[in-house]
Amino acid sequence: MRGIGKSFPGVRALDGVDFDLQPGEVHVLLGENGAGKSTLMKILSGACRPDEGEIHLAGQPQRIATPHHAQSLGISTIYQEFNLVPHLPVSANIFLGREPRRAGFLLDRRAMRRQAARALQELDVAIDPAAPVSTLGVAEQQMIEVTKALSLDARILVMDEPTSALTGGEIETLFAIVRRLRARGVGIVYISHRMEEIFQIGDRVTVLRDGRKVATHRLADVTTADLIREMADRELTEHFPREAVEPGPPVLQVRDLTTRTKLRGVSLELRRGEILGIAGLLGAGRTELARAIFGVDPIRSGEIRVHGCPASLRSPREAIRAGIGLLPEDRRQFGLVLPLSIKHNVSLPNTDRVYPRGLLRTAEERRLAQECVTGLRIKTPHIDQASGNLSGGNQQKVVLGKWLARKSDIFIFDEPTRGIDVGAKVEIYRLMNRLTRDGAGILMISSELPEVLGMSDRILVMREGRITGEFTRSEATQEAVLAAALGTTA
Amino acid sequence: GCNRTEPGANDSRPRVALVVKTLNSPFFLDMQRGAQKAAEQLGVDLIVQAAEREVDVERQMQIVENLIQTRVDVLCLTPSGSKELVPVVGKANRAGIPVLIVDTRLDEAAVKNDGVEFACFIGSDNYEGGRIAGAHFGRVFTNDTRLVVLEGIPGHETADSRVRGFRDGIKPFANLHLAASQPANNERDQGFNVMQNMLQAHRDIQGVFASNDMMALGALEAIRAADRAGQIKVVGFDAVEEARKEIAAGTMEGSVAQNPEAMGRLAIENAVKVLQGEPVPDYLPVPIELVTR
Amino acid sequence: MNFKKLLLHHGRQLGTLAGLLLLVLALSLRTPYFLTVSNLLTVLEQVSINAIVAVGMTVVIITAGIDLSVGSILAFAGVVMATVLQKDLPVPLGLAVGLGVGVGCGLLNGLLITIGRLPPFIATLGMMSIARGGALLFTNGRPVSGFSDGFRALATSQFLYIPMPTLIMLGVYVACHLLLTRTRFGLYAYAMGGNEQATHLSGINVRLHKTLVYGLCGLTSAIAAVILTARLNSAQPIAGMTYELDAIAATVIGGASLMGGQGTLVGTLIGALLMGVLRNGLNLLEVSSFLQQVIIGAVIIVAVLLDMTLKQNRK
Amino acid sequence: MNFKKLLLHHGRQLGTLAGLLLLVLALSLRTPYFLTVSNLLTVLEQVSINAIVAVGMTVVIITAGIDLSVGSILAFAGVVMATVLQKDLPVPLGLAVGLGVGVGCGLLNGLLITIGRLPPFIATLGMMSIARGGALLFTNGRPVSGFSDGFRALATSQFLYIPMPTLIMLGVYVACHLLLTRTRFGLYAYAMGGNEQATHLSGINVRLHKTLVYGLCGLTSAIAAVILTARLNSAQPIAGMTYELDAIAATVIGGASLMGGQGTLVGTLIGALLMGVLRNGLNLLEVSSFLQQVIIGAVIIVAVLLDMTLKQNRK
Ligand SMILES: Nc1ncnc2c1ncn2[C@@H]1O[C@H](COP(=O)(O)OP(=O)(O)OP(=O)(O)O)[C@@H](O)[C@H]1O
Ligand SMILES: Nc1ncnc2c1ncn2[C@@H]1O[C@H](COP(=O)(O)OP(=O)(O)OP(=O)(O)O)[C@@H](O)[C@H]1O
Ligand SMILES: [Mg+2]
Ligand SMILES: [Mg+2]
Repeated sequence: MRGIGKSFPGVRALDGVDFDLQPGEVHVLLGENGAGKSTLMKILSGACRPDEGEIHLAGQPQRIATPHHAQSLGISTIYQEFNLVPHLPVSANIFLGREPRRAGFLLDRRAMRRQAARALQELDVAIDPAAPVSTLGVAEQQMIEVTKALSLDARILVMDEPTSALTGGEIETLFAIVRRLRARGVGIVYISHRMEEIFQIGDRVTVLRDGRKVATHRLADVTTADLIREMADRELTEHFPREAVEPGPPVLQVRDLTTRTKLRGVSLELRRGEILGIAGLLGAGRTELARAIFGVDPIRSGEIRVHGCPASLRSPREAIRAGIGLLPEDRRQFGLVLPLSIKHNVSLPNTDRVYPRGLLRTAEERRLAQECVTGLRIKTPHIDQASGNLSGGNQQKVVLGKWLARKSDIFIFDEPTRGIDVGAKVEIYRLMNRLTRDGAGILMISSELPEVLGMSDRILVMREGRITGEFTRSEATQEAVLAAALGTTA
Repeated sequence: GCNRTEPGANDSRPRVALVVKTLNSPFFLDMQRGAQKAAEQLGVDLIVQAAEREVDVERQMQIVENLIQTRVDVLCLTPSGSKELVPVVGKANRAGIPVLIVDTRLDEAAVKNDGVEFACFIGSDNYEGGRIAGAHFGRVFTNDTRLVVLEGIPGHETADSRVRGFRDGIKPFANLHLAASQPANNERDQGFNVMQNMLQAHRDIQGVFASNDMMALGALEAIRAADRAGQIKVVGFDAVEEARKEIAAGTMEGSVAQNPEAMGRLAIENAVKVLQGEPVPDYLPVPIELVTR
Repeated sequence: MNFKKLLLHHGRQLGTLAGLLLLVLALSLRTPYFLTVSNLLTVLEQVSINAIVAVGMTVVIITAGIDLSVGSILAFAGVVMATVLQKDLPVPLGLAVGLGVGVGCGLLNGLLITIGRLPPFIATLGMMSIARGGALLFTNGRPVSGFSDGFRALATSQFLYIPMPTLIMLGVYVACHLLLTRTRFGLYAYAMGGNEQATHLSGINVRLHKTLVYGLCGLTSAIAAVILTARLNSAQPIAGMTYELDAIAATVIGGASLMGGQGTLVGTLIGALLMGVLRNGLNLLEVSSFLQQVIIGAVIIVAVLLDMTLKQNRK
Repeated sequence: MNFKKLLLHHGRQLGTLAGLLLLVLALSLRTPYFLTVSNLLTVLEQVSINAIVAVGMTVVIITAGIDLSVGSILAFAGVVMATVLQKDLPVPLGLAVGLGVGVGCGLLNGLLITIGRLPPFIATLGMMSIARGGALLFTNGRPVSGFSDGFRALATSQFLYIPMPTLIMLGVYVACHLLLTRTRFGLYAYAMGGNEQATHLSGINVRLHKTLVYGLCGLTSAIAAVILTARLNSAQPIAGMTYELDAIAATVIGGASLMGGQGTLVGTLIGALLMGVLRNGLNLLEVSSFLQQVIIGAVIIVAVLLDMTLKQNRK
């Protein structure tokens, strides 16, 4: 790819970027949120047309007009945002556009299901190929995207943050496959914000900043610090800067919480100034716990106390009134109203401030949004940008901003740093420090073990809807937590 | 029918507008034909406009308002609502455009109340037409007979007065019984369906009155489909071409004819008279009759 | 277990089916004329036109579209076909021309939506007006009537006591049900409706398939035109007004969502039957014309409410 | 720069506005009667009823809903109000009752949709039938006519040469524009339409606000009923048929999406004006009523195509 440029209204997303990929290598694309990584790859996969620049494949110049064209050239892509059809079964999603057929035009659903089952099995994923995608969680959806892209048998495989929704086990499986493909001579573009992964899997790395290419290195020649400096153009030090705060009285107590679906007698206590980490594997029920506390899903039995008083939280509205804020794991489905501007999304849970007596105070609205954009370094031309036009990481920051603007004192963060760049991650961690210092309690659900270990004061481990382990910061180790999550004894 | 002329193409020719209820019904097409013939003979520019749907009173009012803007010389109007169009006739009065009312009367009280004026009324009476149809059944059937009625759009004045006339028409005859009266919205396919349904419930019906010919023709097909052709007498309203054919073939009993062609012709003739300052009668009755074989 | 699966997968339809059965039961108790073979066949015959139009509408709605022009296309295809038939040309030629007109208008809708990027509502609203005007201009506003017995047999003949329109309807349903569930075309219809972006990114020619979907909808409207014309022995330029509402209603009562991605023809057929039975029953009960409208509205609401409640409890 | 921003933010409307201006230009060249003050005021007056109904419709469509019952609610509110007015009760009381009926029907729609979980299409389709039947039953099918001059002044009087219906329309637009852009209610409407789940999770009482949106739509229908009744000096139980289509068309031409989350009242007003100007112009040009339909359809398509192309080029 030579001299690729692309502009969106008000944004120069890419500016003369060169990028090359060799067969049999894993080429990492690195950059802050909104640096233009996804856009570059969308151009390669035909989802987006460049304003300028050219693409050569095996020496031949190519104009990639449509995703179909890209696929026929052997380019397979896992997009950052899911591209699944919710009401269709898993199998149809995997084979959409390449369905096994009988007699030329009849769908062979049985073969489709069989092949899907095989493909899923290869990735060690236990998902029913007949289940509609709409019933699956984020991690499962991510695995389906992976399965879909791998089943294409491509020359070039683009993976845009494939692991942001995955936990340890799946990541290992994925890496094993990536290595196998690399050995077979497939060229792989790998985008991730997890630095440790990059060194684990990558051969070369290209760093983008503000739509421009900064440099390309062999990974063997550089250190994390070098890369971060190139990405962010500034020094970033400590990775998990948790400053412990003396925990105060409990702000949130949950006793024997059981739901109709998954939770079985969950009890926990979150104290003032504390970060309580919740670890667990895909489908352990962590998200459900968050939803149940926040009043989204009905509770069958159990009790929730806020600041020591019994609270009945039957709707998010009541939960918010009680001072709880939820950062959901699926930002596009539950976190943001995509067609609305950043400004309006931030105002949404803060209408008591922005709309006192129901009437808009423009200045307050702009101030709040601006605060959030500046404070979280959201990369956007202005606060009136539709949040759907933001890069993935910046969308996540907007969701965060919604709750920060509200002075909640109980936060439930479900995968708070998913898709967030290293620099911003540290900012979020600092922010969590600040929140706890100011007396908030944070329930942090995360699938990134280092994050859980690094940031939590206490760690709960969930498995199959129950709490299966509790560790203090000092006694928690990667092995012990994993063992509790898997149900084996360490 | 497309009969537009360049506005102002020939300033000496008077411009006469005929606004009917709708042009997608044979009745008003016939009226248009009569008007066009007369217009050619008399050398007037004729503008015919109508709403897409017969019940759209407000749209008809808009059309009249728009024509007032083009300052037509005379306006002939078939009001979709006898009261609702009175205000717009007032607007024409104020613009100094003479108005002739065709086919459907304006409501007398409303006219008096608003103090509007029109040169004359040309037409016949829907109520009377319904009554004639009822009386006809009284003559045809002598023993106990059950009849059904297919009504027009519920709440639409024209159709309602026809049905009212029919009910009053059969009242004097003790042997005539109204078995059912159901709406079929003036449409042929609904006439078919509703007739089919009524045949399920009333196997002994001998007569059908439909408040327009479209429903009557639909009912006729339903009767044929039920193999009851010839056993049930159907009387429609409007005497459109197809109905006349059926009547001539003896398959349909009759249809009330209002002679729309004559209405159209008389409208233009009298419009010209009004323009030339000749006196015209207040009421020009167009004979209403039951067409039978 | 198997029953539970049935409930889960066809849940939406079973609810409406329950509503339909309740209605049938109520009518059977209230009037002796309802539950007779001849009346039920009558209902099936009457329902066929709306049900056929609703087939195309269902497919369009599955793709998250809408087609307001079905009634106008029906009228236009009907009058063109009728005019050809009256020229004493062979019946199949007339049929081909009529169906061709329907497909043509439908494809034009599709092109406006895919190439022109018009919202389906606007494109088909425009077509609704254009095709209606076209039908009126073509015939000068007058119906085209009187056809050969051969043609009319399409509506009047029977096979094993079953009226021909009903048989045609069943044929259309079976064919399109297979199309939707067994072919790529069907899968893509659901996929486009569920997530157009994802479908496009999966390398599917969304424009082509969407255009074809509207073509299919034009086709079913034209098939309905054939039956209507044969049934009334007349093609009217004002035929089919408000048919789009009936067709959309049947589709939505049958469980499709206007947001796309969902819907089945089994559901649509049940929806169309519900409306047909209701209208027939109200005629048989001789309910006053004003009250009929209130009852029709109420029954539609109650039927779908019932359905929603059943669905809710199952969850 | 500032112009670019204007284009970005009001892009959709500017396209349609261009279409409207083109149409006005074409009509001005083709007929001397069009570009006169009196004719333009006539258009503004004629457009007011559809434009007012379209206000409520726009808000409903922004929430990803639809309201098919506007025309029937208009009729029902109209006849009830007319009946009260004829009892020689004070005009404000009559107005209050009429508006109350409209709001009531609208809220009922809302409750069916939020509490009953019915798809908006079904709930309002039912209401369309029920309110129509109700209006017919209430009046026995007859129009209610003849009102005091005080009441009729709502349609016939003028202020600074501007007809009262136009003034009322402008008032409704300004008020509802402010409601949509300056109040919490407005923000929630857009949010619910853009992503209902995310809105719910932001602590917003979606049920309450959605119900209110339908109540507002009932209110604007009732306001339109007041003007229509005063204008015709009669309230008809069959008034307002197919008004829902006109209102939806104005809304969608004005840039709203039936998928929700988008739309502005400025756009809707332009959409309503486009349709009103077109109808007026075709009358002035003395186009035959059949051809009118073809042209109306074509212009709607072309206007939005133009708009889409402009939008596309800007990207
Ligand atoms: N459709 C669009 N409209 C307007 N701006 C866009 C659009 N898509 C992307 N952008 C902008 O282009 C820039 C690059 O976005 P891109 O998605 O490529 O970033 P990224 O490097 O993938 O970031 P992340 O790590 O957060 O995923 C961002 O500023 C984004 O806001
Ligand atoms: N809106 C929803 N509707 C239905 N099911 C949901 C919804 N959100 C989550 N789920 C269910 O919850 C599961 C994922 O959340 P869960 O709490 O079980 O896992 P988790 O521990 O959060 O793991 P992860 O988030 O990594 O998938 C999914 O299997 C899905 O079935
Ligand atoms: Mg990205
Ligand atoms: Mg989770």
